[in-house]
Amino acid sequence: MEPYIPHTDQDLKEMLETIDVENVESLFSTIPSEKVINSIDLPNGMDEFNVLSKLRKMALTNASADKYAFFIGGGIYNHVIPSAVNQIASRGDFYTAYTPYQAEVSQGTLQSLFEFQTMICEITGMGIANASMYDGASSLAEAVLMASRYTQKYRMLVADTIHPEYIETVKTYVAGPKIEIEKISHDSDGKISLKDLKSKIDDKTSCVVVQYPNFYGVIEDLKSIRGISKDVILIVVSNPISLGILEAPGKLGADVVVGDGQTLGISMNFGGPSFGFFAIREDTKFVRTMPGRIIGETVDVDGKRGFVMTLQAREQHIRREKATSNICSNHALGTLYASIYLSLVGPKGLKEIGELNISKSHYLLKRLEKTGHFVRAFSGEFFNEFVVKTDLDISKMKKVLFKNGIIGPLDLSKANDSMKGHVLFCATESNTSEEIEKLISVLEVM
Amino acid sequence: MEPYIPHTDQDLKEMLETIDVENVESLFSTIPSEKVINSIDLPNGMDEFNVLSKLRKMALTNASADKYAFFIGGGIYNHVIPSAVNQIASRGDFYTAYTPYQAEVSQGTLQSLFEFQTMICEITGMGIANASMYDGASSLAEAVLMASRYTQKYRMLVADTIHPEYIETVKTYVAGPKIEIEKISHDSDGKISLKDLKSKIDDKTSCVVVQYPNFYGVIEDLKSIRGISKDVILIVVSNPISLGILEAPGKLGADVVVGDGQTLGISMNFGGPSFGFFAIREDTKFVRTMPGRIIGETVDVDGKRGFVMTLQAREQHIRREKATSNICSNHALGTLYASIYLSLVGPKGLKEIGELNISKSHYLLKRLEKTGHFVRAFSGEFFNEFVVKTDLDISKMKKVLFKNGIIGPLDLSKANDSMKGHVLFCATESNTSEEIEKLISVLEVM
Amino acid sequence: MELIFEISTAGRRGFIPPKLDVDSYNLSDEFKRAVPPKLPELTEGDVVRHYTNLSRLNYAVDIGFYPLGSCTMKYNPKLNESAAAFDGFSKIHPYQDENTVQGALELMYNLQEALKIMSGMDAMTLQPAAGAHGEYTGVAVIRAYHEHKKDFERDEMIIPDSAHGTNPATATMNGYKAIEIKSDKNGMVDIDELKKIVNPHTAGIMLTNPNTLGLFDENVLQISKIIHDAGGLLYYDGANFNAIMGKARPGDLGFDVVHFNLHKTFSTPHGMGGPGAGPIGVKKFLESFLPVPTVGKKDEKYFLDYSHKNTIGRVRSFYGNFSVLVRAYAYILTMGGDGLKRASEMAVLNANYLRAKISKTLEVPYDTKPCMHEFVATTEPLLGYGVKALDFVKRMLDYGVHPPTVYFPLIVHEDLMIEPTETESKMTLDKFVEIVEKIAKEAKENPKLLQEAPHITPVRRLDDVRAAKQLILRWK
Amino acid sequence: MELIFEISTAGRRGFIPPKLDVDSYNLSDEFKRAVPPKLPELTEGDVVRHYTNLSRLNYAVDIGFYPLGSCTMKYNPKLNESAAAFDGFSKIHPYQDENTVQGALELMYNLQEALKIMSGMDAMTLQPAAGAHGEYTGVAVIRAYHEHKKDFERDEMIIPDSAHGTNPATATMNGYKAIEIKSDKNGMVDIDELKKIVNPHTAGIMLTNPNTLGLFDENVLQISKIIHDAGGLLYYDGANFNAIMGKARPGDLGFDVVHFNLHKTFSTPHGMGGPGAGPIGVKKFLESFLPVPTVGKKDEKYFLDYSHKNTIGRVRSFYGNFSVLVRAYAYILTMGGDGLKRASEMAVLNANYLRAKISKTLEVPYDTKPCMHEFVATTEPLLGYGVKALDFVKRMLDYGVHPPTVYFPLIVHEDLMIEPTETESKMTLDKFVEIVEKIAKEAKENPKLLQEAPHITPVRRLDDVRAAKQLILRWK
Ligand SMILES: Cc1ncc(COP(=O)(O)O)c(C=O)c1O
Ligand SMILES: Cc1ncc(COP(=O)(O)O)c(C=O)c1O
Repeated sequence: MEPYIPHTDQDLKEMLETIDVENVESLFSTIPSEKVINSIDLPNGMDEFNVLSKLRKMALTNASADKYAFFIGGGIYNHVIPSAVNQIASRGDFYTAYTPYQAEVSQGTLQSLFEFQTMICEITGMGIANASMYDGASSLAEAVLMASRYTQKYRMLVADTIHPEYIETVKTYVAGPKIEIEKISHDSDGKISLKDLKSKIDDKTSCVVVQYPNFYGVIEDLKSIRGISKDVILIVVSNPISLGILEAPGKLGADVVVGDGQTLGISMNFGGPSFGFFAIREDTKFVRTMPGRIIGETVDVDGKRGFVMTLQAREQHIRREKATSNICSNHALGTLYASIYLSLVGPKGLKEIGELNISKSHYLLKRLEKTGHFVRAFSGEFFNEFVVKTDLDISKMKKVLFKNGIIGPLDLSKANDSMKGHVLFCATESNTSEEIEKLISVLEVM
Repeated sequence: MEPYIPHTDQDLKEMLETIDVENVESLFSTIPSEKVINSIDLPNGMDEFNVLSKLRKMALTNASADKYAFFIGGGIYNHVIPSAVNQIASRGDFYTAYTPYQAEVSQGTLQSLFEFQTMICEITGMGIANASMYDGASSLAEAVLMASRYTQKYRMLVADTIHPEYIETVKTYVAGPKIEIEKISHDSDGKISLKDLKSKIDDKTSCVVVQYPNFYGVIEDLKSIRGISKDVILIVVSNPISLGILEAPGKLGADVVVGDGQTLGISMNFGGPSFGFFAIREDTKFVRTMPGRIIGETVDVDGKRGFVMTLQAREQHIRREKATSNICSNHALGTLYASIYLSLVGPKGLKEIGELNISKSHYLLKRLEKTGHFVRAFSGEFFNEFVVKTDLDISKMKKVLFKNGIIGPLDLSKANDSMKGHVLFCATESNTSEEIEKLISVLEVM
Repeated sequence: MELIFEISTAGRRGFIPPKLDVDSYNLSDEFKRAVPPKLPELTEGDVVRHYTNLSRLNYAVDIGFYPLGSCTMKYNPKLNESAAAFDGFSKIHPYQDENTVQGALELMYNLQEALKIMSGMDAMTLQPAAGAHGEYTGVAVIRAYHEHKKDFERDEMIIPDSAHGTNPATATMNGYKAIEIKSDKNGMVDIDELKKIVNPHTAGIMLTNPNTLGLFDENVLQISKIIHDAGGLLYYDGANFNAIMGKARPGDLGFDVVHFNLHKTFSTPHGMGGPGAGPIGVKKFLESFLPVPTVGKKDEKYFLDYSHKNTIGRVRSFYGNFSVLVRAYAYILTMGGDGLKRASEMAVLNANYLRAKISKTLEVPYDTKPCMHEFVATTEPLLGYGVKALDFVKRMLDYGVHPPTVYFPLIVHEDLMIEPTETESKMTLDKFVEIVEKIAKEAKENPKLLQEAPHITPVRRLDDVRAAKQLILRWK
Repeated sequence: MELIFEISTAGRRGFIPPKLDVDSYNLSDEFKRAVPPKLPELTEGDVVRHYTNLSRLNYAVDIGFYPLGSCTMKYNPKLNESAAAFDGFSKIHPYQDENTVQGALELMYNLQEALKIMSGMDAMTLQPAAGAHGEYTGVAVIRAYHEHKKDFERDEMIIPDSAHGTNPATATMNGYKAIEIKSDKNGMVDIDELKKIVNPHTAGIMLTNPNTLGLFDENVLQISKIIHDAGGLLYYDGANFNAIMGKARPGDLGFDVVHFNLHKTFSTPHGMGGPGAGPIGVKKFLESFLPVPTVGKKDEKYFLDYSHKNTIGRVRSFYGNFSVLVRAYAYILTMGGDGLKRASEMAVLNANYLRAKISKTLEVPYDTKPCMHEFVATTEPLLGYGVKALDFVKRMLDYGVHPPTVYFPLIVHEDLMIEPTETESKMTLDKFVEIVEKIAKEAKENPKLLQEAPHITPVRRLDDVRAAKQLILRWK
């Protein structure tokens, strides 16, 4: 404890004198005395060496990607992260700053967020982006609330090809404002049923939500979906790293694009933190219903360019119960990782990484099919993950793979009865051909 | 390669046009054409992911202190390093700067070096310190050259209890200026023989060199040594981390104190880099014969305090063949680690760490003796390492210990016939009692 | 500084992905992106320089004193960063089998337990990603509880006028009407008012205690009784938990739901505005409503517990901001029970010391009793010199300290909300007082100096109005 | 900024060592330190702030253009830092058994091999800790060689007047007389002079090629012949190796000993002035004189080779600056043979481009032939305006770039020695040219602006004379 608390006995004495109290305890006199406690029932403090030893031991019991090959996705992915990303983002000047309330001494934060907003607009093909939300799922939930706020309609349609945890999150969020939620089924190609969608859209519908690529890895046909859902808000959940090769949702008619930014240079971190991104079409009315911080360009008194938080009248600290969201701290640091990542890889790198992912996953599928144990579940085109049906005992298979240094695939059978015997495999640019061969060789002898 | 070289084809074209040459090759026309080569016989460049994979594999074949218990010293030690040390020292603002030739934009470097000089003076008890040398051994070599330069005498005495590699280094360095080197033997307590010293000092002697604590861990009696070596320069090699509890050499009469700074917050790094420190008694004539950069305080044109490299007239870039040394780049980054380390631990921490080391090493000795396999070799007081004679087969013992996750001790038998059957054990504050018990339990059954 | 897009040159690269070592797959044109995104094209060196230079424009806890009220800008220990960076924590996937992540689950379990102990609550979820997210989750639990009891008419959430904006916003998001309750002249919830306000529609009250004035609401037990008697529940906004560790537990004070701001109380870095973590704790009778999963332990094995039968569902994907949790847990281990208590004591001591010193220069309302970890001062008397609180704090930037929070809580005019935290030394506080004194003097002698401040920052006073009018939200 | 000692408060702590978990040992008083060292007493937070703020006063490669001639301030890739930080590299002890550090030895072996290939030398040691240390080692090898041949009268080392100061200083440290040889009007070693100077006392020549004017000495083969015929050896100062990778090899040019500056050519960070690494390579006939140990390989096992029978001994402890070697090796892997060649090409292209542009503003001597990786310009004509080279470069600080080297080499008056390196873009060079043009104009129109520069740096022009007179070398 001591290394963080500076008070010496001498300090204490002088300070108490200044306040004119006898002791520190007396400063707590406003707490009802019958409720005052005197200690916390936790062990005493430990020194750094022993804390780190203890934590290192815990960390070492986890099977991590520096030692295992990961063929698992489903929302979090093992991508290659350039060393420069972590090294720059771990500058205390960034990570020990807070929300840039004082713009004049926060231009580092503000400019980087402004650049981030631009990059998100560029990769999604949208006009306006905010400075981040918590994660992909909560971004989606806020997008759905925004759609109802904007349209004043309280019925939404959600593709059942969306990440199940995203749907669960949305369900929680729509309970308060009582938005009705209806699912759209999918066809055998793994894309949502356009027929089902068409039949369910009505004039009470605020929005349609689809994922691109979807939870099963399949690339939805956004153009046709847009064509059907003319007068509703089309919300697209997307994996940004796929957008180096896939057409931008904004170009295909999305009104809102949200998603999780983990794939842009952020470690898997057991699922968090990453950040949610949130982009809308260019529309100055729409933007006023948007949640979250937004950074804008302006000038200082000398006419010099600078950046500030803007449109704050939407936010909780000003609008309180009428705010567009309750979000306060967002996930700004994650956006810094993403900005550095995207600056390093550039348009060409992002494209190449997309190509690597799609090539590796398709090669993996081909090799899996050859083993005779796996059949492709959906015929639709996919990006870096795909569903296969297997005749193997899934949990046994996973155990054997683990013994051979392999983590994955994701077992879908538990989540959903219709998915019995199905697994979701993922391959990214981090999976070498040796890893794939290793995986196949283990499966071949099962 | 590409991520570090910015030239696009367009750049190239424009630049060649500006220079008015056809191609890049023609810029190399001054190299004798018969000697021009066209390629380097090395593999082509690799991407970051594969470079790091390859290097990680190499690193993983090494038995490192995050997985093994280290009971080995002999010049490099496994100490606890506060996290803050690496995290601050790895700021690019520090480590990608160079020698502060432009003081006005290098005050970070200069002030930290000035503070470092102060800290070295404080722990050694000396008056003046420079801004670092390469390592302990080369510092000592330069100290010896300085002694001859100052005294114009060319005979030196060196204790045979000094680290053998330091002696070897000194031997190399005195060959050029033809300084005669003579060894002082040691007594059964592991300290140098005062009798031998007395008998060998003469009026041609420039300096006497001893180590404190010495290579065998034993604490030399500096006061008596000083008493005998009245008119020569007394050079003391010291381990700075011991000086939290041991009397400062400066207080015991040292004229020069040098040593290796690795113990002050620097990883073992397979032996390098660390840095050498170099301190002398307060003496404005002596300082002008000192090697290395020295930082001094001054003011700017507005009277504001600032720091610069000073006394540069001693140095190679000004004095050339008459310089006090050829040293140019020193090991400034190492001094930053040390400065941060010493600022964190403070006087109390340094004392406690000293006490931990001495207690652990004495406890280890006691436990080793109890096994019946080890007998203390020297009776002199020691700090964190000590020599024992063993009846065990040393290389077999080390192999068994390694299998049990233990590295060490240092086998002294190879270096020196008189040291047959002797090993040097070391224990620091990083060795937990569990590690010691583990070590003992393995030895007990041998 | 130039924007990163403005230093881009077509054709440059900052990172080379691995080479393709399997068959190349040719995506059909119908899916292919037509126009590549206009991302910057730079070398690694360009990128490193750009962000390194940007970072040097920032103020941060690592730079200096940051007494931003309500935000608990305490020092963020470096050992926490070391721990979070361990491969075994940072390179694990949320969907790998439980037996391959026992260490991670153990850490989460231990953290849940520690937070339960500190707060006096019975069950805990680590899922929420920030304080406001915790609020959202907690109020959703309250709503689910009432609805579970078929108590559908409760549609009002009582919130003091001193509350943080996230409280009323949270209520709204959960479908509640936010009912504002006035503070009395001592800055406490007005008990008479409260008695009037409660009714069968009352779902609960959201209370911050110590409140945003830095005062501990002495009537908390009475408030608890009034709300509970009316069938409502008590929500504890734990943003100010740094004031009471080892001194009081919300659970003992009658609260049913509490959120923590790990990034405030438990020293995890604020990351330019997040990520945080906002775990919530609840009393036993609310446990079954918690979002899933929480972390359980059985036969020395840790597991993800999806069994909460009345769960509100999820408020996000996966299990929470794990690497933030690692840091908070490292902090708790380092501080220990004794250290955490001392943290609160010294935080409160610092605030009272600073209040005593500053009250000689600025007006400090509500100063009859000790404050807790923060306090509010006002520059209202300086309005006469044409100096607003904003001017006052902008001038602080010239002196190299970060200003306090301004214009919040709303019930004090021209206020500065000052939270020193326990990691600041007397020396730092004394220097801050000197600066405040200097500026107060300047305000009277040379108000222009403040009105035109800051003068020596990387940019000077920025035009907020223009930003909101001529919306430029991206580079083009 | 305050000194760290000035913010210290007795009793504060920034780090708590582990608790003693064995019997405590009581050191007898005779050994005990009487007065504790006056180290600062601070919290971790104080220390972090102090050094973070200090760091922001520094210019660095990560901040901007750093064309410091002769120092090759190229970009230092971050992947190298990642590699050096691997536990398996950073937490190993030099005395652990060889079989427990095979990866480390393999890396060193591979690096030796790569450097041999690039330089055309036959044997390599990685032991020297910097360039000057490499020089020392190399000249010691030369001395040992002559002495081994009982050739004791060779006591002269020839060194061009354009040489870096470390060259003559090295000669002296090795007991040689440094014999200066003039440069001819083209900046080359004056061959006629050389012929006169060589004699039976000649131990060798130390040559930098390209030399410190950035010019490749076209007579190198002739020089080699003259020296070798006289019984001397050729030492190659490889500080400028960045100019010729994949273009020429010192071994082919007649050099017997060569040192590398890994921190220059191979991108390892300069660390505010080191650590560097200065490996040396020698021809076969000198191998037995190398310091011990080098790294050998036998039956797929790597080992420390102590077998050099005429070894000069050691020049330091252990095996060299290992973690610097890791970075250099990572760089070589990343660049590859093709990339290293391209690095030299682009370094030379950049220098020639910059020279062409700058020659429109400043005088550039020796410009009849292409330069290599750097060039020298002079501000001598500005002396008429009262402007010295020093004034000129101090003004650069106001424009946010690091100045070139000044007043070296000694043979050009008022010179700026400019080395852009290959990692800088045309955009950066063009901006630099603009700055030079602006300052040249200012020099004529408003020389005071330069004489009093810098104006906007953390401190302004510092008083060197005072520093050397009123020696204050430590805080008290
Ligand atoms: C009193 C109070 N409640 C809630 C919050 C919201 O916390 P967060 O920003 O983590 O969402 C804050 C944050 O400033 C606060 O001060
Ligand atoms: C030409 C030349 N030789 C030798 C050296 C010395 O190298 P180091 O500073 O690494 O000792 C330098 C360094 O500046 C140099 O430029």
